[in-house]
Amino acid sequence: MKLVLAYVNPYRVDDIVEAVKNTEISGLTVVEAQGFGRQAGHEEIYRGAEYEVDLVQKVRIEILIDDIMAPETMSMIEEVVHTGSIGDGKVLILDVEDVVRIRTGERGEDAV
Amino acid sequence: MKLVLAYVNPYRVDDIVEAVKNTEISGLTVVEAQGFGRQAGHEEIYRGAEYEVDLVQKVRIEILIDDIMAPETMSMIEEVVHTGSIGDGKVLILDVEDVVRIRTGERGEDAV
Amino acid sequence: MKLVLAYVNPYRVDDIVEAVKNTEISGLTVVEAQGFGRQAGHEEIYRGAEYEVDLVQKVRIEILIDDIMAPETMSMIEEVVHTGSIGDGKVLILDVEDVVRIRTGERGEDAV
Amino acid sequence: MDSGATAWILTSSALVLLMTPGLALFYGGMVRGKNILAMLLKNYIAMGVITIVWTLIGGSLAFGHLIGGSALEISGTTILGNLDYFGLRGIDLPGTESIVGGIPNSAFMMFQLMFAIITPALIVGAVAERMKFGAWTLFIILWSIVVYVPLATAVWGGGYIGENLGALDFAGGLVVHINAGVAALVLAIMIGPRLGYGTSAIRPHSLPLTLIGAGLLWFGWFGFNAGSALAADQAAADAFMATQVAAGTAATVWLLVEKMVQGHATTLGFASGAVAGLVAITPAAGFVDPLGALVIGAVAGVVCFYALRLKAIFKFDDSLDVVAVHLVGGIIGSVLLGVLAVGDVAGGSQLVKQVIAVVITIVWTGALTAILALLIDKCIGLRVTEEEERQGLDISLHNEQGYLLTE
Amino acid sequence: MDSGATAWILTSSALVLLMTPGLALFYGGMVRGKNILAMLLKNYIAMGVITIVWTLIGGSLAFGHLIGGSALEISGTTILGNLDYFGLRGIDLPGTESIVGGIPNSAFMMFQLMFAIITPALIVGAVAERMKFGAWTLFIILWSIVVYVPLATAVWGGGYIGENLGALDFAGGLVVHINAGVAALVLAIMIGPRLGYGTSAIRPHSLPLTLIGAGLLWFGWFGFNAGSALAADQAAADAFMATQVAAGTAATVWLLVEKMVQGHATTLGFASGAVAGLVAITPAAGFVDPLGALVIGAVAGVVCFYALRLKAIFKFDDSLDVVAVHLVGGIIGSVLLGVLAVGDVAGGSQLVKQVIAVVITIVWTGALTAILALLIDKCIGLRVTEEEERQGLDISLHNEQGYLLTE
Amino acid sequence: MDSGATAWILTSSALVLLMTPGLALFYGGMVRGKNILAMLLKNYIAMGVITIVWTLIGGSLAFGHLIGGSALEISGTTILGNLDYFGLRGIDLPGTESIVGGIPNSAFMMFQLMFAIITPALIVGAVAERMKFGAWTLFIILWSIVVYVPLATAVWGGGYIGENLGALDFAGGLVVHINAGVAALVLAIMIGPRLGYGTSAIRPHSLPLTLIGAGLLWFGWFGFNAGSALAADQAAADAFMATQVAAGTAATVWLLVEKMVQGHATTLGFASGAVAGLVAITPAAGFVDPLGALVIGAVAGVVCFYALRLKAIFKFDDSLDVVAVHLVGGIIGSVLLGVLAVGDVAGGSQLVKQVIAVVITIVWTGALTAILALLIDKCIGLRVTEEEERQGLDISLHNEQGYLLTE
Ligand SMILES: Nc1ncnc2c1ncn2[C@@H]1O[C@H](COP(=O)(O)OP(=O)(O)O)[C@@H](O)[C@H]1O
Ligand SMILES: Nc1ncnc2c1ncn2[C@@H]1O[C@H](COP(=O)(O)OP(=O)(O)O)[C@@H](O)[C@H]1O
Ligand SMILES: Nc1ncnc2c1ncn2[C@@H]1O[C@H](COP(=O)(O)OP(=O)(O)O)[C@@H](O)[C@H]1O
Repeated sequence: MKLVLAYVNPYRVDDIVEAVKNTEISGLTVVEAQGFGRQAGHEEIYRGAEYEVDLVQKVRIEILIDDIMAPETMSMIEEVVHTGSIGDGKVLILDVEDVVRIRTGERGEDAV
Repeated sequence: MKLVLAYVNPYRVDDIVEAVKNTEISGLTVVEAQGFGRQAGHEEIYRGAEYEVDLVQKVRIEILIDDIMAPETMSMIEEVVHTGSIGDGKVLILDVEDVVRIRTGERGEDAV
Repeated sequence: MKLVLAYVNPYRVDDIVEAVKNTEISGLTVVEAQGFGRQAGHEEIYRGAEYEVDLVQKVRIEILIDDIMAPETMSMIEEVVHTGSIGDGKVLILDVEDVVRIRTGERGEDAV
Repeated sequence: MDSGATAWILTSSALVLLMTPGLALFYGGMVRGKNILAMLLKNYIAMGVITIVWTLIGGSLAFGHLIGGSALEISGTTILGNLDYFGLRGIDLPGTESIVGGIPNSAFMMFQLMFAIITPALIVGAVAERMKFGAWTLFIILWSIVVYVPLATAVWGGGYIGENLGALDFAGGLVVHINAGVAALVLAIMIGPRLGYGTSAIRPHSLPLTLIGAGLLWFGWFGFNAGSALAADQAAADAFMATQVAAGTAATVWLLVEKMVQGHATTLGFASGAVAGLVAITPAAGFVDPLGALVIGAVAGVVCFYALRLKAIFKFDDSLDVVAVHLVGGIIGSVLLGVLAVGDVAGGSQLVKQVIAVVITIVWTGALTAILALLIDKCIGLRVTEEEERQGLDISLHNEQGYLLTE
Repeated sequence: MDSGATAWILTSSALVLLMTPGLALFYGGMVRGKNILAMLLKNYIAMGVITIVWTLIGGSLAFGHLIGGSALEISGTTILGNLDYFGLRGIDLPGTESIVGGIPNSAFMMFQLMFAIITPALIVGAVAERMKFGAWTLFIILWSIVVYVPLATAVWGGGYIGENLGALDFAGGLVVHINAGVAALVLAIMIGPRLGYGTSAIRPHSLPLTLIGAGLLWFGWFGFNAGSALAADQAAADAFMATQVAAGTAATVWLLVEKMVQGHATTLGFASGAVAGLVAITPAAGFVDPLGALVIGAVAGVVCFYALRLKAIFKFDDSLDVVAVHLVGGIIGSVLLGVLAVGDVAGGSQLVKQVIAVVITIVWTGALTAILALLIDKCIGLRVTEEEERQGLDISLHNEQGYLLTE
Repeated sequence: MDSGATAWILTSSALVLLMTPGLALFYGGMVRGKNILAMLLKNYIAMGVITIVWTLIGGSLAFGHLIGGSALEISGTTILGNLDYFGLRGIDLPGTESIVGGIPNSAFMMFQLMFAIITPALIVGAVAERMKFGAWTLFIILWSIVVYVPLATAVWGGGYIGENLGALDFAGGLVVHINAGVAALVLAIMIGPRLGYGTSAIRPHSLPLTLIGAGLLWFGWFGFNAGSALAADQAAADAFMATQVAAGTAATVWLLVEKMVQGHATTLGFASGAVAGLVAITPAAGFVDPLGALVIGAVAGVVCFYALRLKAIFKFDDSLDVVAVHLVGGIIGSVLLGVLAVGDVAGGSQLVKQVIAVVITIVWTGALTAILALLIDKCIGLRVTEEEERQGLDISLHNEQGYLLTE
């Protein structure tokens, strides 16, 4: 099994959930995050004091998926999120050694 | 070393921490998350406008553990959290290549 | 590619971002977290009711990096964050199987 | 000078001022977190610029003729006051007339200023999360001079609606709520729906903020309505009572309908119902007894609830429901008062007068608001770019972030 | 008509109305985030339904006999007013009597309504995070008619406690705080502890909200206490002074004790101490001098702090400490006033009268609240399901979420 | 007794009390989340300890001689009142003199107490996020006796500045704002900058809190300024008007300057500008007409904005800009009133008197604050440890957490 991890802009969450619903992917988990990357930070000025703000609001989306569907899941996210502008984000694939679904006790691919 | 990852309901955090305290597990990290899965989303209506809300409040718990204890850590969480109802969540195991404890500089299994 | 993961104290974020800017690392992602470990929890008393609070505010920092730079990234964080007191935190390295940069479609090492 | 009346009008003026921050929170809680500051500022800014406009010319234009001297008249009907009191200078000097017996003209002018502030602020709910800050500021400055001031004169300054037609508006059903509601409708249509409206879930980011706001609004509304008696007397106490009864009833009724229709009574429903009741009782507060107020509240609770559906039917994105609450609520109160008023003002023809006054207000405001908005849109544009809207107005317009909780 | 007095009572009524939102925030900050809206709404709903109840029958039942006509009497003792003023209609018509010289009856009725609203709202702290919304709403409607109104008549309407016994209650030690505190105790016991109570850490989710609430409560309390003079005179000013002194002293003393006993002075401690002081001075505000107020505040600061332990000792989950703050605080003030009162009311037997009045109130409220709660529990159930409680009442009862910060 | 005046002073006292919670929120939103509670409590504690200090001795020391009996005088100049009214006992008994005709002395004393509370609270912005709680509490107790009370006597109690010099201070430019501003400057320098000041981004954690606070401050300020007329009359209404005009103008002007200089109008800028305007009009509110108020507001909006740079230039960490807003704003108003006052007080020499009064205040407060702070630093230390500062003061000092949103 694989864990597909995506750092994307917050307003993309709805789109991704919508897209996921139309696939066989069983679920996903979203975590609020702040990101720093090529996307230029900006300067915020509070009462005259200037601060270089490098961190931009992002979300981190995690999808657990079986080995076979991992690449297409990656592509699916890529497709949904792509705008071509800096800050679109990244998708990663990690290997998952084992999984259990707590409710049923199913393990491995069955638990995905 | 392994990273045991669990997506569970928020009110389970206390139980898991309590359980972890009674083991040799050295610690854990909790992140707030929102999850989508088999658990039915619900419809929220704000001033007459209906929204399908798919994301449910969850937490993501991470436990770094040595290879040997990984399976029993997984089972421990399974046991503590299991109710048999949809939304109980999932536990994953990822492989960790290296670890360092910042305070001491210890590496690998010693740092867990 | 590797994912370097660090659990550290929140007031370290600025230092790490600053340090990262002076390297070739392309970015990082920060997530708020709460941690439990050797660092003693404390007791909070709300209106006479005492609660053992085990979870301490932490952040979880994630840096995607190519294989070669992973160890030095780990050391960099270690160096920046180290104070020698309990709670300094941990750095982990996970293996990443694939990466895509959504904006450009670049994959693998190019996408880091 | 009646020190009790003066104390009450000063207190009421402060209460009405507080309603604008209250409204800001009420609205602010309903937008997404990335637009909270932009929403707050679009409300607060009214406390800035309208104060200046009113002090320099607005107050004098609206009510200068009541202090002394002549008004702009057309065939005997007062259209607008004069500019003799530019900068509100000398409004209480010996030789001036007292607008309201017993209280200083400056107290009256400040009380009225607070109404002039909150009225444009009410409109902003319709264009939440997408309007430019500069365009908004320019809009309310012009709108308050071109639309608000003449209407205030027409209703409360001895002008056509109040004097010649004889329609009643105790505390601002026409001048404040219908006025703001119509402007909101026009702006919502002209600026278009938010990105993602109708497709993605655009939910309130902090209902506790909204509830704080609703509490402050309810509190401040006693100044709004009972202060409109312009004295601390039986009429003020009665208006206070009507206000409380209508608010409590409308909130309760809204919850009941919500529960029956949608299955759940909600916090936002309570707040919405309360505000709807407060709006509806505003024009009538001084003219109805408690049972009349109860009826008005109950009607507002039901009708405004169903009026939320208008925007889905007619497909405009009145983001925070200014039309359903203020336009519809204002009409309910203005019209029902023709039926429910007790005492002197009760009478068959009053209902007709009220309806005419409502229609005049709708036409007046609708037409002028559309022209103003068109002008501003042509000159500087009403709406932010898509990129700015997606990023959130807090960062894109104001370069600030609402919440930062990492440390 | 005294316009100054009328101004002050209208102002005070508005201030007391604001206390209910203040209380909602005070309580709301102390619950977990998943129950914030449910807590707010259980407070706000009192502004809805109690307004209706009071307008229709409550006001007339409690004080109708003071306006005109007869009361329900038992062997010469006034038990309850009449229903002549159903819908609060005609309470200021020519021919009616003035309840308080100088102010309209409608002002008095609204001032009293605000007390009738906040009293049941106070109770909700005891059943936080687990009571059904419908059951709660039904409970406060019935409780306000069956328990509150007769007590108000007994104390302030020429009834047994105030008139025959001669006990004093300046602004609601008996009627509001002991009354609410006893009801809270009964409900807390009957509904049982929250899931996880005593085992897991159930901590306040937003102390800033609690502190906003405490600020609004303190502010509003000036209306509560100084307004209870029912005039803008020396007595009002003295009650204002006593209120401020007791609140400030109790808050300070609470912090000192906390620091000594637990090692840290806390924000929640300050807020709790302030409210305890405000509660304790309520019955006495018009009868003590500043040093008397200081003593009452200091005693409240210490005793209410230690009273927090009662719930651990007697094992009931009075979630937000209504008993320790309102019941104990109310008793402190009601009894100490027998010792510390200055002027006319000073005298040996007053202490005895006060104690008797406290006992009567406790018995009255305790018994009736238990019966009411039992009835409601049998009919529709008081408590949510375990599943709903775990999920949080915001979603499970109201289908809303308090905070949404992703975007 | 003037019931209208009494109603207004009681209302105003309540309004000024509310300013301290308002200030707490205003400040609280600007600190980091880990210090929110410590910031709130350092404000709220003033409502505790200063109430006690003022009741016991402060009130009598400042104004006892106006009620009856003698003052401490040096060569005919009143320096301080007496202690005849320890515990504020007997201040309204027959035989006492009325400080202000028409209102009870207790009302006057409470109104003044609220000023004595908020003044030290204003200072805390300068030492945000690093001062010990015990040291802070001790500091404000001593400071209020040693610095505040004698200054209040000198300005408002028939002392040197008000009586002999003839300087004007309508509502506290000298006594409140310059006084607090100077103390803030001294403390900021003595306690040193926050860890990470100038290197890492120390940003406001919740601007919505700050905006709620700003709203409450603006609202309460009507009590502050218009209440300072000590009657409900023309003067009160005029002061109300000046207050509103200056606040609105300063907020608007601040935004304009910000937009031009920095490219963005900000929410924090609006709030800051409004407060700057309110500060600047405070000493002048009763002496200028609306256009004068507009000028003062405009000047405050520009000058206070640029005064933010002082701390960068002189390298002190006045964390929440008490110097730029209160010291500079207070000077602007105190001096400009010498130029812009209308009516009786207009005249060439007034400007000189105002400048002298400002200088005296700065020297007085500067010297005594430094001594006090030094003493406390030697005895118990002003500042928390580095470890505590890093961890955040909420947990390290108060063992509480501001926000807990997991469940
Ligand atoms: N090396 C990295 N490690 C972890 N997260 C990263 C890294 N680089 C980028 N990110 C995440 O991806 C987001 C987008 O990256 P950015 O470089 O700004 O744009 P793009 O990916 O479109 O080139 C960042 O805000 C951050 O959250
Ligand atoms: N494929 C997935 N990838 C990532 N997270 C998932 C996935 N499926 C489920 N989850 C997480 O687990 C939670 C519970 O899953 P759900 O399917 O609702 O219940 P259950 O696991 O009991 O069948 C979800 O809310 C989500 O956070
Ligand atoms: N076994 C673990 N699994 C996951 N996270 C851990 C683990 N142990 C520690 N952590 C994280 O690291 C943080 C610091 O750990 P702690 O043991 O308190 O100090 P130190 O690492 O300095 O010995 C914890 O708060 C937690 O977030």
